[in-house]
Amino acid sequence: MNLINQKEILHRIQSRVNLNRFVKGVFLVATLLVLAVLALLLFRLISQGAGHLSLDFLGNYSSRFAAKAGIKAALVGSILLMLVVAPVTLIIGVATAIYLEEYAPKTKLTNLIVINISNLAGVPSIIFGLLGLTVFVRGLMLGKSVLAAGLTMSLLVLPVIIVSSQEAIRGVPSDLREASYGMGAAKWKTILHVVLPAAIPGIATGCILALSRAVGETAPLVILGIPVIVYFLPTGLLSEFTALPMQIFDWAKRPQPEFQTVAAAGIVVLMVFLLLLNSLAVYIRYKYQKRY
Amino acid sequence: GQGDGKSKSSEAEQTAKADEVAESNISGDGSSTVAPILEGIVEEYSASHPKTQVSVGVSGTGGGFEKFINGETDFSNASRPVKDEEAAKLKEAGIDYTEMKIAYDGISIVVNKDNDWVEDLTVDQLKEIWTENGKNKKWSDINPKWPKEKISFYSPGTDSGTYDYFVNDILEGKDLVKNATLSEDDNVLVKGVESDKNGLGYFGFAYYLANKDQLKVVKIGGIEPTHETIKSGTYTPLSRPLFVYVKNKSVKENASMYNFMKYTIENAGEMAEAVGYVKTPDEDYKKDLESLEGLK
Amino acid sequence: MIQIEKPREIFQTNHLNVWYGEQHALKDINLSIKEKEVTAIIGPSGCGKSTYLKTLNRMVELASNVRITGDILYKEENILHKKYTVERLRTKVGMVFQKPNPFPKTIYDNVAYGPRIHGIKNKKMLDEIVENSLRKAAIWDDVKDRLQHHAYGLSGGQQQRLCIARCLAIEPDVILMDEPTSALDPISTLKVEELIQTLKQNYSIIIVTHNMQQAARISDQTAFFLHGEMIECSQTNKLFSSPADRRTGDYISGRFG
Amino acid sequence: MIQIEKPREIFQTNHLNVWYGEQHALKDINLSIKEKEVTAIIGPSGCGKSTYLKTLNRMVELASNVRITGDILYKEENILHKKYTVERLRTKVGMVFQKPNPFPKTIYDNVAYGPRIHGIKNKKMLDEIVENSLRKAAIWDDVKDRLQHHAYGLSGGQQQRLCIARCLAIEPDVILMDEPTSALDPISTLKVEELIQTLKQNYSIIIVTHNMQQAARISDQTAFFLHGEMIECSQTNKLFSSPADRRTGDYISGRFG
Amino acid sequence: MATKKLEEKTVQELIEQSQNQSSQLTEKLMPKLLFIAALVSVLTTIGIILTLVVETGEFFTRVSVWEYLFGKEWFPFSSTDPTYGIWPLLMGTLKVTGIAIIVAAPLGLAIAIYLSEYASDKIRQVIKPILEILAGIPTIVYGFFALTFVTPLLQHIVPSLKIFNALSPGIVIGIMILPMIASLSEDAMSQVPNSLREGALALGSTRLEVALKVVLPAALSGILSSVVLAVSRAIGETMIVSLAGGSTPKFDMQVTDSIQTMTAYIVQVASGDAGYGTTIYYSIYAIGFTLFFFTFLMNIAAQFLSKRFREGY
Ligand SMILES: Nc1ncnc2c1ncn2[C@@H]1O[C@H](COP(=O)(O)OP(=O)(O)OP(=O)(O)O)[C@@H](O)[C@H]1O
Ligand SMILES: Nc1ncnc2c1ncn2[C@@H]1O[C@H](COP(=O)(O)OP(=O)(O)OP(=O)(O)O)[C@@H](O)[C@H]1O
Ligand SMILES: [Mg+2]
Ligand SMILES: [Mg+2]
Ligand SMILES: O=P([O-])([O-])[O-]
Repeated sequence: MNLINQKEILHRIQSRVNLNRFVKGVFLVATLLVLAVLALLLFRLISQGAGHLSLDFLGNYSSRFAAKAGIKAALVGSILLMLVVAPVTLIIGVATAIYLEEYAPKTKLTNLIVINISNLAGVPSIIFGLLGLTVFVRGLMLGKSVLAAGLTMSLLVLPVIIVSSQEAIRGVPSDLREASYGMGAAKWKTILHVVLPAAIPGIATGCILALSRAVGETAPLVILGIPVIVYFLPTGLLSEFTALPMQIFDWAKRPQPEFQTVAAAGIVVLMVFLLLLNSLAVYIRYKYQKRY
Repeated sequence: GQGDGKSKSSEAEQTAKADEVAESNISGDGSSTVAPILEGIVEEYSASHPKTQVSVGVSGTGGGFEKFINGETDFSNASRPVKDEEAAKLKEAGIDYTEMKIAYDGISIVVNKDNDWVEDLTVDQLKEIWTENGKNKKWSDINPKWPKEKISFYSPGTDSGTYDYFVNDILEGKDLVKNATLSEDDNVLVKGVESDKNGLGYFGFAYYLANKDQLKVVKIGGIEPTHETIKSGTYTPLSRPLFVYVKNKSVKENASMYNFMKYTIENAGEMAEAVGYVKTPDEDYKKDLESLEGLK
Repeated sequence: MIQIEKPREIFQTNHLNVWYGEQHALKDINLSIKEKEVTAIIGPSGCGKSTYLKTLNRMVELASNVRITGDILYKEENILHKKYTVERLRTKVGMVFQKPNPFPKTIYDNVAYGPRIHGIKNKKMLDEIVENSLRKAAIWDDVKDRLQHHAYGLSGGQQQRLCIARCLAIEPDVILMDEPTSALDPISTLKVEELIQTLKQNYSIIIVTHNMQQAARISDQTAFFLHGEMIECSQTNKLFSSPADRRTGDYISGRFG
Repeated sequence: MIQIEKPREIFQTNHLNVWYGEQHALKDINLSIKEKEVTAIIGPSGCGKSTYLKTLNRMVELASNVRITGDILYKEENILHKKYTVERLRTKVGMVFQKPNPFPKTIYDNVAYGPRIHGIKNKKMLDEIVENSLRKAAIWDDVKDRLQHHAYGLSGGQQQRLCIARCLAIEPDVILMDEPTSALDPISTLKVEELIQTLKQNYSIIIVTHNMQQAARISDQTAFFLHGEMIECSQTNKLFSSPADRRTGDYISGRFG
Repeated sequence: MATKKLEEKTVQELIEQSQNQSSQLTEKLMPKLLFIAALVSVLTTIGIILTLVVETGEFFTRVSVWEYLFGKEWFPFSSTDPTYGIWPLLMGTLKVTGIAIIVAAPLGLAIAIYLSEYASDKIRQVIKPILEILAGIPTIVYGFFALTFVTPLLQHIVPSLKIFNALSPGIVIGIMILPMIASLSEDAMSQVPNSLREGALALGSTRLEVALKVVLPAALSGILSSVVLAVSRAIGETMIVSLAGGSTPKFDMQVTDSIQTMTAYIVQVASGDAGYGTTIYYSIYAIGFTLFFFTFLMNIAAQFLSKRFREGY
């Protein structure tokens, strides 16, 4: 009956338990290390940029004098950029997600669309820059306008919002759908009145994630040739403009060391901006969380 | 911007308002060497003319001309005269333009602070050092007394007027060393030379001035680049003129464009000095103004 | 002598077969459901009870790869006919699910959902329908003061009665119930069972249950399913006291399942 | 006359309380489990059956926010003591789950998993252990020709017996079983029940089941739980024929649950 | 009872009345509109491919494919003898990507295991959002950090390190892709059903044994897929290498010297801008196409792996 030497096994257990404890410690240290890097990064940026942060910095245009340089044009430009990206991605992204989750038949075409979306999510942003330059700036003659940059960014972040909307829609319990169908509601009605309302938190979170990505991306703007010497606020969608990351890139490249501080201050503004966006996402998630 | 406005006389402000016709857009692009001058001018101009929206990109002289040819811009900054091919393309595109000389720049040759061997180079030495010959160059190749260490080269990018000028006028059209770090971004060059004991680079005088304490400038034929030597023409052959190319049609059709260009020419000299370049003689500006009036 | 009216048949299933892909989930089912009676369907897990129920309002088609043959007559009309609109069928044949599934909306909006999607917008009318339905579902007294509260604040049993109310709001003829009490505690179960007894005066009810005692308590007629086949269907007390098929006997005496 | 050896107690639970956060899941449980017997635990859903079982091998601590008070003596040692290594406990007290959960490995590797992590590397020895365990779990004949096949290729019932074999491979004293047949079809259920009957000669078995007939068929002792309390525990035939508590009677006669 | 009967009729009658045409039309129309929206993503891909292919084609009328694919020298700016061999740029990209993965894969995996196998829900709920923050930091910020902080710091350790090098951006890209590996691997591991963990723990396994012998093998392809995706991200990363990597394409194995990656080259040309229509102008499309090709392969591989992984359960 006894193939196993129970004594020996019990003897070994202690060393296995110790090894486990040790490795757990190693993993914990690795985790803390990464958190430390994040803390260092934030600390470094804030301590470097803090000296330059002020209301004037927010309210001034950039300047050739580091002391006077402000971020107004870029900040407004980025906000306007968001105002293009948000509706475009929201409409196309959510529509795509609904199609894929609720309507798409299991055909090769559907499969292609799905694969295509996850591929698109992995295409380097700089390539979207080349696309935008060819199609929007030159092809449709939109110039280096808010609209051209906004559309480019929209295509770039579209996969983000599609995927999170898909997840949100998929997360709506199927029994809610069934309840609606069970009462004779047709499909679109069910989607509109049951599925979408229930998926709002997920969709909103995805939308905000997409926006944060769009606000922070630099490479496509560089390729589009977005100008940096801009002393006016964009007046409309076809107006030229500059954006936060572009402005930071410009400052970071300048030879005068004082501009490094300005760049850091710009980065702090950008990060606060993103933080606000993300807190909004967290708030939405929190507010709707206790629903199911 | 508003604060500055108040310090000016109310009369000036009124004239400023008076010649601001309506909202209008002006778009420029081009040389990174010229950019600091234009940045200053646009900054000042925008403060008194909030309705005129001037944007300036920094794509290098060549990149600027590309957009100028494409009709995307109203003026183009250049740190060299327009090339023949570019002129031909402009003609093909039906774009008439006027050249305005707005300042002088001295190309400065710089080495690392810890470099205690190079003080002075002749133009021929410069050419020998910077011309590609298929080998990794050492300092000792130039002067046997110098260290047997490889030189790290830093040069403005191929689309910059500075590069063109250097290759055409100093290297006489020969290839620049291939292992040079090329960058449109002058800060990259400053940083590179600053951190590399064997670094050797060249770029606009303004960038040298801005980083004077981190770099060591090399005399050329015994002459150090300074305001005086550049202006007086003794710092040769490395001093060169800077230009703004203006699209005639824009000046004719857009009163704001005329205003802006006039302002530019009137203030270019002062602004150039402020950011570290050198004024051209006053006659040059007068000539520029005259040709501008002719376009109206 | 009191004359007993013979109940009419509301559903008539003939040679019904259902496949999920390769899986033959229902095999040649022949079954009649009488009007204004409670019909219970029992059988071990996976025998096809839910599938049968969902075929009656064609919700089964929501699964992919479903194939159906045979006829189902609802009031003499074949609902499996291509031209038959499922939305029309489902407004007539309501359904209550195993897990209470109120919408993430207010109590009021839950009940008003059905009438609203069917185009009833008049506020007064809606108020009346909501009150009426909640009353019929025996939950009016529990919720009348908090109609604008979120439905998820209700207990499981209350939620299930809310779902019944929601289903009643569009005045169906038939109510399908798929293990409506299996997620509920004993007291809520009791309330829902009582409710079913009341509702049967006005509605035909078909209920799937895994609890044989429940089937015995509340149904008039019971059908026993096994491996996709209908083994036996008869008067409830008859089926439980003297089952015709040995397998039925084995099942109700707990020998398997 | 044959002398009947009185079974010793293998588990002794004294004043056991378990909370999940605020929820008091087990309330002052006092229960003795006899060696080499089958003890069944029955009760309605949510009454704490699984919680009790998982407390015996301290798997309950996997949930967050669990708080335990009281004593559990396993062979006279308090397993709830801080210094007691759970890994040691769990090599002695095996467990079989409701849903068969073989590892995504071959059949052989599944059974060899336990011995291997405990440091047995000798190939011949492992072979022997694997064969032995599979035999004891009455599945050797089903799988002897495909030991290197993936375990997911087995049927549900076979998978469950494989899990039992996996558990036997490290030669525990006790086997805890949480509704081991509820995911199985009747035939597999029968096989597993037969297996339990055989195993009880060598192992102490504690089984949670929702099927009262099953409890009646296979167990020596039955405990009835309700709302986290243990209502009654006695010899199985006594509990089913003449329950001491009214609530036990109600439950086994199907009045609720 | 009478009123009830009346009302009963009214509801169904009202329903009957309001079966209107317009809502039926919407029901028919919506799927089509949604389908059109879904096509946008396909059109985007087609647009990208067309843009790249057309201009790349033009490039290859001027430069031989052979030279491009096998040339070991990239010097398009030469006025006498421009060379267009992709390898130096590819090498720069590979160096940076390699360093990034060396940093990110072990750390990311360690974090993933810690979060999915050891950490309590509370700790997970704190750390995951922090990782998300790390993942949400714009690359320009990382680039600035690499140039102004990491490089000077590394120069204390490696004195021969140039201001522009492969090491610093490599490490920083590693930090940037780390959250991706950590969180996707964590997802893969937490998708391994808890029942398997319970099964293993009940046999007396330690957490470590559960992680290494049960969870990792089960989640392996999911984890690999996350690493492949991260590699793809690193290859396409632009701003960090543009700011901190330099602009010297070199075909060697040095990591302390200035390099140039494919992406940095595109930025260099696009922000300096060679004249429209020059070979240099077309070369950025050729490089873009190469980049697209590589990341496309990676993405396909990642999808294949993660699909295989999901089929496990
Ligand atoms: N959507 C589906 N796709 C494929 N097979 C399905 C689907 N739904 C059910 N089945 C299968 O059809 C058979 C009958 O399922 P059904 O849900 O009708 O059983 P049931 O009697 O309701 O069981 P339970 O008591 O567990 O609810 C089962 O074998 C089940 O696995
Ligand atoms: N991880 C957990 N966290 C919080 N509460 C839990 C957890 N697990 C179980 N509970 C609660 O503890 C109580 C007892 O649960 P337990 O799983 O022991 O019931 P059970 O008798 O096994 O029920 P079933 O027959 O449904 O398996 C239930 O009310 C349940 O909701
Ligand atoms: Mg069912
Ligand atoms: Mg349980
Ligand atoms: O930017 P450039 O002045 O060097 O052309």
